[in-house]
Amino acid sequence: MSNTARLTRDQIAKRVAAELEDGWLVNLGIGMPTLTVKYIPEGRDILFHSENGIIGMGPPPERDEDIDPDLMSAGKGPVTLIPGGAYVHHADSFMIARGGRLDAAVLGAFQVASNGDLGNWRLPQDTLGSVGGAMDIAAGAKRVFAMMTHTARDGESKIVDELSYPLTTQKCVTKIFTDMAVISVTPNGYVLDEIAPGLTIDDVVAATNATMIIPDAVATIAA
Amino acid sequence: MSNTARLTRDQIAKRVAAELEDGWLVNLGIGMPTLTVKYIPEGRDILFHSENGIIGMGPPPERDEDIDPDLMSAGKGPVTLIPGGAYVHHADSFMIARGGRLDAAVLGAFQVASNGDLGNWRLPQDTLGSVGGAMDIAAGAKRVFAMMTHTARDGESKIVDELSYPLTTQKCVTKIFTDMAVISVTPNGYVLDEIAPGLTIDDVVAATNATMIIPDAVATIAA
Amino acid sequence: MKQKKAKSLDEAIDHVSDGDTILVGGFGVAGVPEILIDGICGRGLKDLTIVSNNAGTRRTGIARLLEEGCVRKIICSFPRSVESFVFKELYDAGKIELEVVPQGTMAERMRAAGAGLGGFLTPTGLGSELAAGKPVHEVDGKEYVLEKPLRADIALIKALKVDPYGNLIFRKAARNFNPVMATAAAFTIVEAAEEVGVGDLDPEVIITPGVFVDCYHITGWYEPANMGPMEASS
Amino acid sequence: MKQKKAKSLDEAIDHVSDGDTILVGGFGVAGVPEILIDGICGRGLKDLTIVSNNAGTRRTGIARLLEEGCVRKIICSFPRSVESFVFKELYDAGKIELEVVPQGTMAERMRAAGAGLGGFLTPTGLGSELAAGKPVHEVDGKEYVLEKPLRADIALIKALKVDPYGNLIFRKAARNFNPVMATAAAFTIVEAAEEVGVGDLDPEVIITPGVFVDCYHITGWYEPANMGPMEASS
Repeated sequence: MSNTARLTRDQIAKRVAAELEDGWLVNLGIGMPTLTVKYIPEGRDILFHSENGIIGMGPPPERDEDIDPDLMSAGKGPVTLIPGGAYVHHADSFMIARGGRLDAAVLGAFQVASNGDLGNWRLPQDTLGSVGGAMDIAAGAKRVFAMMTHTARDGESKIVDELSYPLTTQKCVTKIFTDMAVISVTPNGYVLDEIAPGLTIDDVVAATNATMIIPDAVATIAA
Repeated sequence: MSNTARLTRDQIAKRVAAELEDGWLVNLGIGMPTLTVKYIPEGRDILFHSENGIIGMGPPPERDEDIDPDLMSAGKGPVTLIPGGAYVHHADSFMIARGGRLDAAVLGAFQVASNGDLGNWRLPQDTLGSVGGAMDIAAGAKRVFAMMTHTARDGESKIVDELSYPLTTQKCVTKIFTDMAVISVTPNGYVLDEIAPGLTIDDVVAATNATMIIPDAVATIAA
Repeated sequence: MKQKKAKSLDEAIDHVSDGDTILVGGFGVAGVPEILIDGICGRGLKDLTIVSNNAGTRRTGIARLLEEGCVRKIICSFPRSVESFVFKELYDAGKIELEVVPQGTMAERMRAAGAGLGGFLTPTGLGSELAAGKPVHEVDGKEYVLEKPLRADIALIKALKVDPYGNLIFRKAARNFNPVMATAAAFTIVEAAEEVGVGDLDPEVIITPGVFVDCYHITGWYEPANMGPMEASS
Repeated sequence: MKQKKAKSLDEAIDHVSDGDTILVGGFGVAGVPEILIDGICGRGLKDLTIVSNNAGTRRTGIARLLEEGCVRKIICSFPRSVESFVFKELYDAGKIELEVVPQGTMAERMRAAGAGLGGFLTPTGLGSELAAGKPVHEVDGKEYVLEKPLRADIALIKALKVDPYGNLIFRKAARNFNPVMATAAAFTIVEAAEEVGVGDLDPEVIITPGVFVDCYHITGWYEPANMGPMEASS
């Protein structure tokens, strides 16, 4: 296996985008998850929620002069509002997040455990973390998709049996999308659903420091 | 003492109105308290809150054809909105009430106790009561003025040492305005502040089934 | 886009089932989804729990539901009113359950449900029979009653205008419980006087975002029932 | 009418004192009351507790307050950010206290303060170090963390328009924490770009009713500081 067989960030985003269903309300975490918006299939109607009070967040404005300091995503990038969108204040915005109205949240992750525990707000070696809205969103969304590289820069698996990093939210992750695989988090633990083109199941297993159920048929990610 | 020396409902309302200070936000309970609005002294700016979501409730419309079914008081009477008023939903409206933003609430009462306990939502002999917003408003307002006849129809004092009627809200009443007297509720108990013109202190004491401090000087209500 | 506009009143209310807990918007005559309630009447539903400020007035709306025997329990703040005679008769005959909730607590319990909270601590009702049996917690030297969220299967909402996303605006004090109830139900059904196009509602003035609305029915304008003189009944 | 319009910026911020807890609106560059913060800077105040989403960016606004040594403690959801270098230096040197609060919990704690509640039960943070030491309650089989209200002495709010009653409207996502913070402080100070007359704001679209506003200062329009490229930092 070579690193070149791993998916690019954009390829992961494309795979995540394919997972979002028509009519869903979705929150995209900062960083890689925001790429997802570029790959929503034509004609599929996804409404994006930004926790700073935007319902119906649209893509960045096409012209720089249309950038509006009062219309930024939670990740502080310039965005637009789609027709039919609305603004709410922070407490109302988190009613939506915590109250179960998000069909899915796509969040970056430092670590995911096989019971769905998510660690994404503080690295163990750092004294400071930045939780933002992640704990609320992960606690409230109907589905939490962890979107991340399969391994850290030092090669360590981000997919583990039990979290060793500080916990964000318990038992929330339902599916993991990495540059190597798509893995479901089930009551029986991890299930390997799909692998990246050019990789073998053994490649993925070798990069994964956790027990994983390998079904008879494992699909290839449409990248 | 004769009953004719007792204040009319409008005279009590006039006295209560005099108590409301410039710039206050005030909630008026249903029934007698709503009369108060007629007697606000000219030039005194009082903002009225109605718990069904009206901030800046104005007097009833002058013409019947201006009655708007979507603009009724909590007591279900037609009202108006003053310029500068606003509409909010029920949860926001009770943020105002419970959150301590009401400078005063004027509420009817079945019974008041000398520690300020209020009973105004259910008669002991009735199986059904109707609490409405009284418990929230009485719990949250900075001052609760009880406005009522001094005695029930059977002559029983509504001002008592301890509540025998079902409790609405603990230790909330700060002042009582009746057809016989104005009585403050203090940490030391009741203090007789004012009596109605034509009544003697003894008249009020005789009609009151509670211990009351009688200061050297007791004013006459300006009726 | 998700199709939220119902093809008919019947389609709008098809989601209502026996045993459902139903939030019904409105306060007095303002903001009551009368057309939706009438749509439910006559379907022969059983064992409904109705959450509304009043226990039905005269013989229309919720009172009609009561009279037709559809309702097992009422949760409200103001059951005792001269106009609530249908309820009174059923209650005195032991044919209906009642839970009286202070009005602000009722609104907040529904908001808590909508906000995904497990409850809240309120000073309201402390020491009263309406808080009997509820846990009391002391926070910073003050006592509070722990109240639980009030969730429902269905919310029936009346709005002024709706767009295809389900975004809502209301009219004056007809707003009342409607926006809060819309957040607290698994399925929220709206009747609106008027439908407008996508983008026709100013995003700054939308009171209920469409994410809280599952289905809507357009009624046009109509005069509320029970517009005659009413007993004061907060 | 109560005179809410300040005669000057100085008059507007005269209510701020040593040791105050101050809520500061804004998220990223949007809705930050920069003029009010600058007004407070240089007054030599001490021991302030600042509640805001971030821990100050670059050298303006809250970062300037930090740099001038006015702040004893920061309560925020996102302290770690490349732009928060002033905070980082103070924090690493042990010169400032930090309380990290999940963003939704932060908003809800302020709302609870504004709503007169003693706290609320939230699923957020359960089992994490941000809930360490907080009571956990089980409601209907699910566990929740008990969070307490977050009250303040002062709120600094940025609005688009204000009328003499103090009614406010905001602009787009510059609304963010501002309306919630306005409810949670004993004294709420607003900076608004524009003042309009009584009745000029549609009562249906007022986001913050004037009952939550004690004082306002008109700033006119200005470009937010820190408009350059920022690190992503929800």
